[in-house]
Parts: sequence; structure tokens; C-alpha cells
Amino acid sequence: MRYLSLTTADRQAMLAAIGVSSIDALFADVPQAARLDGLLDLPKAQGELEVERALSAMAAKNLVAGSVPSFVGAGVYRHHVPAAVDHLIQRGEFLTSYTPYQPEVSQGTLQMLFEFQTQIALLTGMDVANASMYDGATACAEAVMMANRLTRRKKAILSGGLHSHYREVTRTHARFVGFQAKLAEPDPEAKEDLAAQIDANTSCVVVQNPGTFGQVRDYSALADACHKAGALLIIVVNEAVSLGAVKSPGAMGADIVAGEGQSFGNALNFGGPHLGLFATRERYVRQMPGRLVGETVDADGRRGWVLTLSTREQHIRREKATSNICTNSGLCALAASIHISLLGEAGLTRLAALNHAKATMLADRLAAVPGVSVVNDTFFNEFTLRLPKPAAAVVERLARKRILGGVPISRLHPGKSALRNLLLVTATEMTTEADIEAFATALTQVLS
Amino acid sequence: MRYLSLTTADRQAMLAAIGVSSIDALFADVPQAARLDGLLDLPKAQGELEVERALSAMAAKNLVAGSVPSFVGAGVYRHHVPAAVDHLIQRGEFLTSYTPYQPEVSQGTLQMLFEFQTQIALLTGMDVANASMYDGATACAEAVMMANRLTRRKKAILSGGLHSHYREVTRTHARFVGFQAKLAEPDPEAKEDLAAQIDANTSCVVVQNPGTFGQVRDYSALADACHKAGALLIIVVNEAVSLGAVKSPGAMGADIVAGEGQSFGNALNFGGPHLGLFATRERYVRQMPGRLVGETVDADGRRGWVLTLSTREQHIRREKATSNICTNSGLCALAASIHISLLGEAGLTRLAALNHAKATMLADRLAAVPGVSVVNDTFFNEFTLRLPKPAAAVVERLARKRILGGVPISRLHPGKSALRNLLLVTATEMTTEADIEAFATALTQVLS
Amino acid sequence: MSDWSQAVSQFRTDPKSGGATVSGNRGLQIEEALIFEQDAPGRTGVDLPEPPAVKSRLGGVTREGPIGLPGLSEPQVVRHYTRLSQKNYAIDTGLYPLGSCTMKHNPRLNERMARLAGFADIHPLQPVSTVPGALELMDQLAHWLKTLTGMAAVALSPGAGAHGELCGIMCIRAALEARGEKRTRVLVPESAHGTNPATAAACGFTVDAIPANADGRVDVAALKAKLGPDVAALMLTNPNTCGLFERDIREIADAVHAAGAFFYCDGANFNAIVGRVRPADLGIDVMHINLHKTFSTPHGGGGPGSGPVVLAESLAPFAPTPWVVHGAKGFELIERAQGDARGSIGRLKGNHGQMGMFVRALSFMMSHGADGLRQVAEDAVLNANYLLAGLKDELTPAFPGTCMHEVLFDDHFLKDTGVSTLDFAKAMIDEGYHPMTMYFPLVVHGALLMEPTESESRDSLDAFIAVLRALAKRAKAGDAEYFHGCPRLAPRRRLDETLAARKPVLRWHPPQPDRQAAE
Amino acid sequence: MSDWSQAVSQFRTDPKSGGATVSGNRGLQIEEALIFEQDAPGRTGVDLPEPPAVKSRLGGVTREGPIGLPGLSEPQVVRHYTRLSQKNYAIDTGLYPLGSCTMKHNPRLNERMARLAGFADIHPLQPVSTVPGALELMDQLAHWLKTLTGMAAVALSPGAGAHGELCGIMCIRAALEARGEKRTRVLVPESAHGTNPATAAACGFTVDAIPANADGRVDVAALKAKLGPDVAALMLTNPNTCGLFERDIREIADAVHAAGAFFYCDGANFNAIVGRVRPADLGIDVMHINLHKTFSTPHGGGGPGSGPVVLAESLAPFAPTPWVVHGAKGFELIERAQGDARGSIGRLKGNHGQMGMFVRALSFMMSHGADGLRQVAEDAVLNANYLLAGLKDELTPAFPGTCMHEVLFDDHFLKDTGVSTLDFAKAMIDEGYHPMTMYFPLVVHGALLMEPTESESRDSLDAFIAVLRALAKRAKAGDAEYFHGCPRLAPRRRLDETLAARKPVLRWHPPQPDRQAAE
Ligand SMILES: Cc1ncc(COP(=O)(O)O)c(C=O)c1O
Ligand SMILES: Cc1ncc(COP(=O)(O)O)c(C=O)c1O
Repeated sequence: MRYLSLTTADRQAMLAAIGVSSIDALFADVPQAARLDGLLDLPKAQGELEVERALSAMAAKNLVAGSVPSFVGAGVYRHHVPAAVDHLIQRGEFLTSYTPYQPEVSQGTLQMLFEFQTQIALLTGMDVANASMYDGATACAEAVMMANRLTRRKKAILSGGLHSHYREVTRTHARFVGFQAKLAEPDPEAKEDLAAQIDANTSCVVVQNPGTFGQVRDYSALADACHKAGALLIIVVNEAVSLGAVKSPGAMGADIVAGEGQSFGNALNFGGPHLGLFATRERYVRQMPGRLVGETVDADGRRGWVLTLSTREQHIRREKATSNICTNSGLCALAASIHISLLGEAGLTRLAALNHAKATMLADRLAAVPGVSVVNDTFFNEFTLRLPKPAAAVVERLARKRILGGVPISRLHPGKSALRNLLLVTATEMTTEADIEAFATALTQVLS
Repeated sequence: MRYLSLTTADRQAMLAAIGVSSIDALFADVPQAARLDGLLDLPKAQGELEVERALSAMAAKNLVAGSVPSFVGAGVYRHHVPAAVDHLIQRGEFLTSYTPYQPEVSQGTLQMLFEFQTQIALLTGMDVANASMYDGATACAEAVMMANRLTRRKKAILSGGLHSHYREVTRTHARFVGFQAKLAEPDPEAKEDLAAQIDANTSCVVVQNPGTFGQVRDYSALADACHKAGALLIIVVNEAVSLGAVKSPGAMGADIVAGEGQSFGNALNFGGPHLGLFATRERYVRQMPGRLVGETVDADGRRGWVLTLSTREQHIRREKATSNICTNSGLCALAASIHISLLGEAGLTRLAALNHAKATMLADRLAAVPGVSVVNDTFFNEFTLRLPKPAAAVVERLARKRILGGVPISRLHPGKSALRNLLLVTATEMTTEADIEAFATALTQVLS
Repeated sequence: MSDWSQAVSQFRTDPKSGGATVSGNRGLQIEEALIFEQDAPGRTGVDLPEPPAVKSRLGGVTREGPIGLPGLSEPQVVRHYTRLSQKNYAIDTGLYPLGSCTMKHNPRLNERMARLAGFADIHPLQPVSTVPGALELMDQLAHWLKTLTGMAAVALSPGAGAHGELCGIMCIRAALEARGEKRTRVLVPESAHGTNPATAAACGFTVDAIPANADGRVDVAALKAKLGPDVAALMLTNPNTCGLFERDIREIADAVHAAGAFFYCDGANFNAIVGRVRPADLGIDVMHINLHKTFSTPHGGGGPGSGPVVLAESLAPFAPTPWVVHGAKGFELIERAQGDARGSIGRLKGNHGQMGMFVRALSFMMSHGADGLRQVAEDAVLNANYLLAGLKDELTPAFPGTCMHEVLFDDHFLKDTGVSTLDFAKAMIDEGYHPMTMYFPLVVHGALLMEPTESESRDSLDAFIAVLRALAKRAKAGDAEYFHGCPRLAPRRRLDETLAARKPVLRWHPPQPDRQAAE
Repeated sequence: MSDWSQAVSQFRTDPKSGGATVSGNRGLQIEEALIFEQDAPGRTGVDLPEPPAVKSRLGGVTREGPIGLPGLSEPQVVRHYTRLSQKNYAIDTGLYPLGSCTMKHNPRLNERMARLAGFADIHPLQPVSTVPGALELMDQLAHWLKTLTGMAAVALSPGAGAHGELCGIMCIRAALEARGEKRTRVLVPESAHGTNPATAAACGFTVDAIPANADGRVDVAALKAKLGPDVAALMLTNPNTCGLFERDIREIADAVHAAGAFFYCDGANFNAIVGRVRPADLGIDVMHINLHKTFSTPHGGGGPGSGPVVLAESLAPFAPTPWVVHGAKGFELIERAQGDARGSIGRLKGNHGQMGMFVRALSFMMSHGADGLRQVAEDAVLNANYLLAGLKDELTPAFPGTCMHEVLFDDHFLKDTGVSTLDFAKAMIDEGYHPMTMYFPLVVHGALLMEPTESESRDSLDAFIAVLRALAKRAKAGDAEYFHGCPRLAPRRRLDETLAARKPVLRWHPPQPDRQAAE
């Protein structure tokens, strides 16, 4: 077996050195009734070639997004990732190391995370960011729980423009952790007035920008309203590229930013692993969940980095920790950080402008399809269409024409008839004019 | 431009530091008439996405060997390369370093090459091997020239079983370097008697094993005949995997082994880059071409490696060098060496056995196709078929059925009507029973 | 620049501290500034076409002023991260005996498989009809996990082990609620990983610690004494974090069940028993599996992981969505707590879980097969015991007898040497080894927990043993000063963690204008 | 094992020589045994199915006895090569100023493109009708090379620069033979790279050296004096290996042509002028291009390279096969010296050249475009001159004035310091820099030839200048002993090259039985 380094002769010699006669002796503590004598009913070992063939056959059954015109987004975006990113994250020293507990031999990961924290703080306009969460949805739930701790209140108001997965994950936590999650009605037109709903029990209001229907709003007034009521404003960003063009949550007065960083450096991966982002104000840092890297000096006075403020964390504080999170999304953070480093200020602002321009072109073209209208008054790179028919069936028919035509809102909010005909479509820098034309043509056919 | 590190501001400041007013001043030595003022008529800079799309479109026009049943060999073989190989050779420290001129900071490449030299020496049964040549064909020409130097004779006899590219490359050298290359008739049945052709001017006889028609022979008697006449025996191996099953050239008494190592660790790559192998007897080492790595110690007495015996080489000896070769195939040697390390004794012997078994199954099945016979009395993993029709047209028709049905001998030896109906087919560990069946069925159809 | 020496001043150190070079570099160990310190305005490592001119649809909600990201070229970025990587220890570079972390070899085949476009380039919200292969893969993975554990169901979506714990404890709470019970206490051994009590507390339970007995296992009597009608669950790690199999586990399970509670197992140490013991046969009701441990998906310097949770029949109805089920027309994806999944606790994570990790784990399982996985457990245990045998007379084993996949020492062997477990660990760094897990579990003094995994060869273990023995001898010989100064040969010497926590600097800030002028 | 310390004895060194650890390792710098020393019989890193039983068709010509290859697992192999890699300096890790080698950034996009199945997984002998995209790529590359050089034709097949030289000189000989001339001499400047005289000699020519003049260029008068009816060619590098443009090049070309000879240009330094000067406009008849220099295909620690040769009309008919031509039905491949190619010198290499390098080079060219390539030349020249400006008062430039893409110093600045060019270079290693090219070209004493390429940032150059200045100062301050001991911080200190050459050990040998016993 290619991954095992011991030979039969080694095993014999080692058992002898240990002073036992057989391997079974080392499993003597296992209750007799639980000992498996034979092999489980699973296939035997296979070579690389066989495994590669079997898995490739499975992969080949899926419609690869990059092989067709694709307009699917809704929190997961298909951007172009420079080849250098995947090359660098595969370096064994990054890929096969653990959480940087031993800073003297983990400066690579630590410096990278310090840079990542800074990049995220800059992008979100916040003071500090952590070293990552599992994904945007769990980061959102953690943000709400942090707001609960900070305000000692137990009611969160979740916008109708917040991604339904984020709402559901937060609701699951609410049920078991014990707080109230008030879910506003889905709000394609972004007209809700959440300020009016804030009361003395409200720990936080959670909005998403751009919203899950694509709308872009300035939440500065809501921030003021929250703060006046002693509540916090949490802004979720799940298309991180938008931060290159849209006013930052920090500039709007957000207290916590929870987000999804997949757009930078990470592939679609059928939804995971992705990259939870978490940023806040300096004064709240000791209630933050997750790992934090801080600057310090070594015994020779040289600058270096360590994991810090671990008194927030489970391995030190156990049941009093701010969160139970341990393993997070380090390598996804690395991928994102490399991508952001490659882009730089000039590249990111242009990337954002390009996304916006492509989406604008797409919106103009699709609005010209008979029976189709654009719901949004504003958007960044995705927007909602109103179709004359249920969107799910339309998308299904488009797929048969080898076009991935976006996300029917009914997939995110099933059973709401008012939303049935809504379709969320996305454009990125990957979208070509030919893609747009193919989509418009196919949509015209499907709708006629 | 993403690959350029200077900004416009940098350029200005640097010109100032240099003390010139414009970049043109640094090109002042260029004759006026040769200065290009504008840009050449070529496309402008493009981003990764655009370049990727354009090249992918070109690549998509080719029929990928791995996507269809493929039986093409003739010196270039489609073996399974473990994923670890390509991962490791892409490490920047290997990929982006130069020839290891500074041994203190090149021990990685040097130790690897020392191991490679040892692996090749072991596989070929020779005393020493060099650090690589461009490919098998050029290694063959260099071997002949080395034999000429050693024997001070100027006539080489090239077997009819030697790959036609190797024969042609040697002949080109013969014309311009000034020696005689006697090319025996192509010899599908491996019946030629080269010993009879050796005379007092003969510096060497060059045979290939397995031969280009797939035949396997023991050349021990020929080695004796050569040595009796004061000539050298050069054995070419271009399916290096065969060395896991077939008697080694060293055991047959070869004086020089020239070969192709692509089978280990290297992709088809449409024919290049591949990996020239070169091995010989210890007593001839000072007439070897190419780089050699040798063991030594450092100032602290620690074992280490350096490039050595460079007094053979162009950078020291200039016009008296044994060869003009400088850059060779270092990274291909690394890929091969990693693959051989992964295989080890047990893996390589099994790989060779598997190739032989698959070829045997293929031969038995194809021999059952009406009108088809196997020419070979012996073979390792490829053999020659006699068809009832010209092979080139048959292969063309098979390709239209999406089967790569081998190499028509007429492609290697055009214009020889006796060879027109011969087809060289190859099996490796990649060949499945389904592939064999598909081939046999398609061949039956094409021939009927 | 008039004074060139400024160009390298950042990293220069006092010559006497080993930094005897002008550059601060030491041969191939090269210092590297922050990306923010390498900025040139306007420079970029990505070329994008000029965006077509369009009328903005942002509604005026546009960013004001620069973001502050630095501009670097691609060559600079590649060099930056290459250099950073070279400051890390990794499995690929050496033995990584971090106990409880199962730092085994990460096959490159798995990386290749996870990057197949049919897995990596599919969108979680593209029509389910276009991704049958993805659902098949998830179903296959579930089948392997259920067969290996003997459990009825598996929830794939948790993002890592701790997230799996949350999932498991939530399912237990949902089951209790379904029974109409409100139990408040969760029992957790003192030796447990920090995530266990943190999880229980996060779900609103009171954590009740149970002590270990003298041989490093749960004190069954103490446990039984704590059981009662308000106990929701026991969270037990098995083999436990002392590297010992809880030999009374079935008795424990029976007692827990008799008290009406659930038995949660922390499966972080599943590597010790995979293929030899099915957790279901031990009476376990629910267990998370760290795919990034037993099934070798790379740790990546801190994730991503994946923490599927296997569940007994009694808890299966509560598993979080999404579920992959076998429908009439092939695989189906239930995304909401309705229909068959109406009992589900609902969604715990965006989308469908860590697909990229699923592919790697399945590739690992298929490569090993039933036979290879059993051998994994045996070799992991054998290697740990070989370490124990090689070290037991020089170091002090925490408990008598053999161990499972990891071996625990305490710091008795360092008594009166002036050398602490930490000092000893830092000396290992100079010797080219990553230290073991230290000061965990909390049940022994100055713990040293070593887990070699099945990946290590005997030669590798022999060398490691030789080094640790030599270090132990050196400590006992009174050379404490040497240890206090370690590491001396790593990219950095000991770092001041107190300073970092006292005056947190959690991000880079542009130099202050006045400081700039002074420089 | 009774004495564990044997397990690490191989690498232990005398503590006083900096090897103060038991293992011989120094933190992340880890010693690594040869693969042959890590053998365990039967172990393998590749799992293959049992071969079906068949009757052997080898005719009894089977291998006798074992090959002697060691058995390692995949984890061991991955770690072995990872560790070895860490003992290398590379562009990815730092400035690599090796003059004449053009060590520029190697974009990873190019690696990805070369691995597209449509390029990497096609066979050179599959029907030409199935590879139109491959021929298109070769044709595109040819188009770029011809346009950039202004030449009529290009031969793609040579495997590297020296192979390209062979190709060019053979074409010249063929052209002379076609004219019925037998010329015997080739003129080569003293400063030429060793491959130039070696090539000329290999093709049966007498090599006649032409001296340099005081400003580092060809002595035109001396050249003219050597020209005559027996001269076949001049081989000239331009810009030359002193980093200078041969400003009399057109006069030289005219003189060569007037004598009936051909003008071969060594194009290794094309990076200095690409996009700003077309070699054809200088009167050059034939030139090789190292794709692994100007067009950035990675050097890979010694290849593979690719050395296409551009040819003027007069030499084009002699270009080696294969030729890619535009036929009636698209691209065609002429593999033999017949038909249109009847004048061809024939085949120089197996198959069709270094396809993998063609893809990378074309990707590089397309990425830069006409504009970017011109900027490459300008930035390469600017960077070299910036080094010159920063160093000229501390080191001694070999020639007055500005330079092209590389800058040459001699060792005058080290006069009477007891420090040689070599010592100086080894001190650079400790500072984290790869040394420049040394003692080449031969025309100046103790040459130091530095080529920063366009990839380096100004910050990087500033730091490099600062370090070299500090080292030069240190040498002049009389600290020769320091230099003689360098490097001290690299994986190895100075290696004994004399020993290596005197008693060549060119391969590993199994330990002798008696030695084994003694160990
Ligand atoms: C025993 C134990 N439980 C739980 C965990 C937490 O797992 P994760 O880091 O995947 O969240 C760990 C991880 O180290 C562990 O060792
Ligand atoms: C000036 C010059 N000519 C020729 C060569 C030989 O090129 P190659 O190594 O590609 O064969 C080199 C390589 O260093 C060179 O610098």
C-alpha cells in the first residue's frame, strides 16, 4: 500500500521491540464484542489509476459551470483565479501544516494570516478581522451571537435581503443556543424598514449588501438607528469583489461584518470549502470568535507573529470560550490573500468595475427579452428578473440547452408564490458578450 | 503588465539615478537604421483569462490520447504518472533554478541528479550515467560520436531495428561532423546479421532493444563480435520501462547505452521535452558528453555533491569539449527520478510485467482479426502487425472512429513498399480490456 | 538613494545574535517584508481589460477613497508566498507528532481529484439535475462512513470537528425535545478537548467535568454518580486524549443509556481504530469524524476541515439539511426541513458541506480500501507504541501499559532539571522536529502527547527516538541554559506571546507621517 | 535497536562547525539521506494490479537478479524531494543575477497552459489529422519569432541554445556545400560562450578567436584581418557577453558578407533588445533563441530548454525537418527532407521539438504582447544600468559607459584584499543571494557578470546593491578571513571540487559487506 511506510518485516521487528507478540495485543482494551475480525464490506485497496478513473467518471456526470454560459451566483461566484494562486497554496509547507501553534516554525502561515487580517479589515473598512470562519453563513450566526454577548440581549432582526442560508443557519443556532431570530419577509425590492422594528431587546440587525436579490443600499441611517437603540448593526457581504466598488460596511457604521470570501482565490467547489470572513471594531475584539494573529518580537528583537488573545478560545477557556471553533479555513484564506495581493488596489477596483459593467450589459440585454423585467433599482453584479413563468422550470429548460441560467428565488425561498417567477442572475468578468447573447436567445425561446 | 515590477515612477527615478534622460539613451549603441520606433505588428498584451481562452481553444482542436483507446508508442509511451510527480517538479525551488553551478545552494538539484545517475546506471546495468541529454535520438548520435573518439574510427553501423528518428539524427550528424553512418535495412523480423558487417573501420554498432518493431533480442554475441573487432556496442533503449523485465544492456556487454527516459514521469507532450539517457562503462567516463554530478565533502567534512569532470565540457574546454551540450533535461530527469523512486524495485518489476501482459493480451486479440497477423516472435509491450492493406489509411480511418490505432511503419520509413502494410501497436498498463475490444472491433470493421 | 544601506535596514540584527549578515538573511533563510511594505501605487499582478463604459447602477453607494491595498507584480507575489512558505514546518518536510491532530501524509492524488472540473467547477445552486455525479460522490462517502462506523445515518455538512460537535449536541437536544424532555447537563471528562465543553456550553448546557482514574481513563464510578435525569449526554473521546482506549466503554454506554441520556463520541481519534472497531458496536449514539485527520484531507495551516457526523437510528431524523437521498429518479437533495426531513434541526452551514474535502476523503478511502484502512489503524498504533518502547526509560510515560495511536508522557523526567516541557519542545525545533502537543490533556503534568501516525517509516521513528533520548540526557545532565535559549536555528527565536496579548497589534497600519519623516 | 544514537549518526557533525544539534539538522534546514539509504525491500509508492498470467513473449531475454532500486512509500518520496528542493536557491526565492542566463520570473499560467490535455496528452506520431491545434500553436510561435527577429524562417526543433547553434552552423555548411564551397574556419570572439567554439569544432571547423577591443567589443580591424575565402562564418553574441551592444555590428555584417561568409548570432541575450531591434536589421543571417531565457520557459535546474533558430532567406531552405507548412487543407507537417524540404539538412532531434516549451513561450509572448515585450527589453536594460549606477563607485565596472541587460565588473576592487571573486560570491550566498556569473567572460580579470532581468522590482535592486556595497566595503576593510570561510549559513559550506574530480564518485554503491559489519 503506497501510503504506508512499514513493511511486514518492520512490523515484526517493531512488535518485538515493543515486547508483544501480535498487533492484536495492542488492541486488547477493545471489548471482545466490538472487535472486528474480518474486513468490512467495502472495496479493497486500489491503485491511483483505478481511483482516478472511478472519480473522473463521477465528475464527468456533472455539468461543469465553466463549460457553458453560466449566470449562477447567490453567494458563490465564478471569478477568474490566477494560476499562481493554486500553485502557491499547494506548496507542501502551506498545505500540510497544522494550525500555527509553534510560532518559531510557523511564521509563514502566521505572517500570511496577519496580512489576510489586514486585507479584510481594509476591504470591509473595519478595524480588525480574524483569521477566518467556516463560511459566510456560520460567520453570520457567530456575529449574531457575539452581538448578543456584547449587548446582553437576545433578539436579532434578520433582513429580508439576507441570503436564505444565512438566515436558516442563524435560526438553527437561535433555537439551540437560545435566542430569538426574527426573520423579515424576503424583500426583492429592498424596501423594508428594519429601523422601525428595533426594540429594547434587540441585540442586532443583520443586513446584507449587496442584498441577496442584488440590491445595493447605504445602511448608514440604519446604523445610527441601531446605535441609538443600543443595538449593533451587522452587515453581511457575500460577494467580496463588490467591496472594490461599493461603499464599505465600515463607512456605513457597521459594528460587525460577516462575510463570504470565496470570490477571492477559491473555486465554486459545489459550495465548499469556502471562506468565512469576520471583522469588527477594535473595542469588540475580545468578544470575537476564531483565531487572531498578532505582531510581536522574538528573543533577538526581530519582528514576528503569534496566535494571540487565545483567552477567548476553546482550548484555553473551554466552556467559557467565545465560540467552539477550532479548525477554520486557513488555506482558503491563503488563496484569497494571494488573489487580493495579486490584484492590489488597481486590480481590485478594475475587477469590480468590470463585474459591474458586465452585469449592466446583461441586465440591459435581458430586459429586452419579451416578458422579462428587472426588479432591481440598483445592483452590483447580480440582479433579480421577473419572468412571466415560474423560474425553476425555466432554469431547468435552460440547463437542457446547456445554459446555467441563474438561481430561481424559489430555490432559496420555497413555497412563496409571490416569489415564484423571480430569477436571480449574475455576471462576472468571466461573462462574455457571446454568453449574454446565448442566454438572451435561449431565454426568449424558453419563454415563448 | 502583471509580470513587470517597475512602475512608471520607478522608471523615471531610476533613469535619474543612472543619469540619463530617457530609456533611448541606453540603446544609443544600436545603429540608427535598426532602431524600431513603433511596435511590431503583433497583438498587444493580454490578461490571463484571454490567453487561457485562446490557448485552450487551440488545445481543444487536438484529439487527446487519454480520451480514446490509444495504441501509439514507437519511442513515446503513455504511462500512468503518479500525481506526486507533477506536484513535486512544480516546486519553485526545482522549477525555477538554473544549472547547479553554485553547489552550496543547489544541493537539492545535485543530490537528485546523483540519485538519477545511480538509478539509470542500475537500470541499464552500466557503471555510470550522466545527468541527461536532450532526448533519445540526440543521445544516440552523441553515443556514436563518443565511440568514434574512443576508437578513433569513423564508421558506425546502425541497426534496421533502430528507431528511424535516431537513425536520421545520427545521419545528419555524420554528414556535418564527418563520419560514416551505415544504415541497415529496416528489419521487422530482427533477423539482420550486423556482426558480419563489422570491419576495421567500424567504431560501433548501434542496436535498439526492444527494437523499433518491438522485437526483443539478446545482443551478447554481438557485443563479443564488436569487442573482438575493436568496436563498441551501443544499445539504445527507448521504452525504459522494459528494463524492469528485459535483460539489461549492461548484462549483454554494451559499452554505451543511449536511451529515452520519457516513460518515467514525463507526459507525451507531442514529442518533447523528453529525456535523453546516457550511460557507459567507468573507463570511458572522461569521453562522456553532458553533465556529471559527483560526491564530495564540504569544509566541515559533510557529504555533498558538485558538478564534476567539467574538463570534458564546453564551458571549460571550449572547442576541445566532448560535446557542445549545455542545458539538458534536468526537470525531466527529476520527474523520471521521482517516478522511479515511487516505483522502487517491486513497483517497477510489476509495472513491466503488467505492460507485457497487456501487450500479450492485445496481440492475441488482434491476431484473431481476419487478415491480421503478428510479425514478432518476441516483444515487450509493442509489436508489429501485418495488415491486408496499407496501414496509414487504416490508422486514418480508425482515428475517425476515435481510436488511435498505432503507428504505420510507413510514417517512420516512408516509400518502402514492403513495409507499407505494417502497423506498430503498443499496450501499457493504461490499456483496458475494453480498449482492446474496441480496437479489435473497429479494426475488423475497417479491414472488412 | 544616497544611503543604500537603508534598503536592508529592516531585517538587520545585532551580529552577536546570529544575524551576522548585512541583509539579516541566513543563506536560504530569507527575510520577507509584509506585502504592505512592498507597495508601489498602480502596480498590479493581474491584467484585466478596460471595463466598457456603462451607467452606474450602484445607486450612488460607491466606495470613497482608496482601499489601501498594496500594488505588487506577479513575480513579487510568487516570491513573497514562496518565501513565507519556507518559514513553515509541514508533514511534507518532517515528522509532525502533534498529538490529537493526526498529521498523516496527504496524498497528491486527492488534490488532483478535488480539482477535477466536474467537482471543483460546479455551483451549489445550479440545477440538481445537472450534478448527479456530485450527489453520487456524497452518497458514496456517506456509505463508507456509515459502514466504517456501523451507524445508521450521516450528516455531511459540518465544517470541521467542532462544528460536528455542535451538530451532534443539537441533534441530541432536538431528540430530547421531541421526547418532551428538558435536560440541562452534559458530562465531559477532564481530559477532553476544549471544543467539547465549549460546544456543550454553546448549546446552553451546563458542563460537568468527570475525573480520570489512575490509569488515564474515565472513572466509571464517578461517572455513574453524576448521571441522573437532568443529564442530556456524555461527550467522550475514544480512544481518549491520553491515547488510551476506554476499556469500560460499553459499561459506560449502558449506564448513559439507562439514565436516558445520549452518548456523544468525539471521533477525532478514529484513526486508532478505523477498520478494527465500529463505534456503533461500542454503544455510541453520535460521533463526528474529522476528515482532516483520519481521512487525510490536508490541514492547510488551520483548515478547511470537514466534520461529518454519524448518527444512530435514534438521532438520524434530526440530522441537519441538506440530505442526499435515493429518489425515484436517482439521487435527490433535500434542502429544507420538510417531507422526510421534517424532523431535521435545519441548516447548519451554507450550501452542501465541504465538497472539496469529500472528494479527497473518498479518494483516500478508495485508495486504502477496507484492508488498507484497517492497516492504517494497526500501523498508527504500532508506531505510537514503538515510540513508547523507545522512549519509556528516558522519558516518563504518563500511564503504564501500551497505548493506542498516540503516546502520552508527563514531565517527571525533567524534574529538577530546570527544563520545562516547553523548553524541551523548543529544543526539538532546532533538531528539525515539530514539537508534540504540549500541556494537553490537562490531566497530567507538563504533558507531551505524541502521535506519529501510520505514515512514518521505522527509520524516521528511530531517528526521532534517538534525538529525544539525546535531548532528555542533555536536560538531565544539567544543561538547562541550552534549552532556555532554544530555538536558535529556526526562522525566529522564542516569540513574546505576552507582549502580543497585552498590546495586540492585529493588523498592519501605514507608518505615521511623522515616523516616516524620522526614518 | 539497542543504541538509538546510530539512527542519527549519519549527519551529526562536529559541534564547533555550527552543527550543534544531535540530528545534524538546523531548524527547518533538514538533512536528507539518499533514497538508496532509505530502502526497505518490497516497499513501494505505487500500487499496481496483479498482472494477468500470460505466457512470456520475451523470448527468454529476461532480467536476471534484482535491479537494485530502493523501496520507499509515497510519504517518504514526497518528503525526500520536498526536503531536497529546500536546499536550492531559485528565482521564486530570490534575485538570481546569473549573467547570460536571464533568470526571469516564470509565470504559472504558462505551466497551466502546457499541461492542458490538448497539448500534454497528444502523441507525436498520432495521425497529423488529429492534431491541427498543435500545428497551429507551432505556427503561431514561428510567426511571433519571425516577426520579432525580422527573419524569413524558423527551425523549431533544437532542444536548447547549443543545439540551435549546431543547427545554425550545419545550415551554414549545407549552404556552402550547395554553393560548392568548402570553407574551414569559423571566427569566434574570445568573449564567446563555450558552446560557440564547441559547436563550430563539432561541425569540423577550425575555431579562430578574435580579440576584444578596449571597450569590450569586437576589434573590427582584427576581425577584418581574419576574414578570407576560407572563413565560413562569424559567430557573434549580441549584445555580447560583456553586456554591451556591438555597435559596429552592421559594418561587421557587411564585412562578413563581403567575404562570402555567414553571420551567426548567438541570441542568448535577445532579452536586451526584443521588440526594440530586429536581428535581421543588423545583417544577421541566422540566430538561435533560447526560449528558456528571453521567453521564460523555466530552467528547471538544468533544462529542458528549447532553441529555435531563425534563418534568413539564404539559409531557410536548409532548415532541419520537421517543417510546419500551410497546405491546402490547413497546416501540414513535413517530416522528411523531400518535396519543398528537399534541401533540408534532415532531422536533428526526435519528433517535433520541445512542444511543452513552445506552449509556455507562446503564452508568455501573448501575455506581454508587442508592447509588453518591448517593455521587457527596456526594463531589463534599465535594471542592469541601475545596478551599475548603484555599484560603480564601490565595485569596478569592466568597461566605461552604460550597459545593456547585464553589467560586467572585474575584480580590481578586490585587489590586495586577499578576497577573490569566488570568495565574494560565497559571501553573497550567506546574505541570501545567488551569486552572479563568475570568471566569465574570459576577457576580463575575475569577472562578475550580473543580469537582474526585468522581473526585479526597484526595492529588490536597492537591497541587492546595499548588500554588495557592504560586502565590498568589508573586503576592502581587510576582513579576508570572513570571506574565505563563506558560506557558513547555506545547507553546505564550500565543497571540495578537486576531490570530486580527482576521485570521481558518480553514483551510489551499496555499502561493502565488511564496512557494513564495522558500522
Ligand atoms: C480531540 C479533539 N476534539 C475535537 C477537535 C476539534 O476538531 P476541529 O479542529 O476539526 O474543529 C480536535 C482538534 O484538534 C481534537 O483533537
Ligand atoms: C551566450 C550563451 N550562448 C549559448 C548558451 C547555451 O545555451 P543552452 O544552455 O540553451 O544550450 C548560453 C547559455 O548559458 C549562453 O549564455
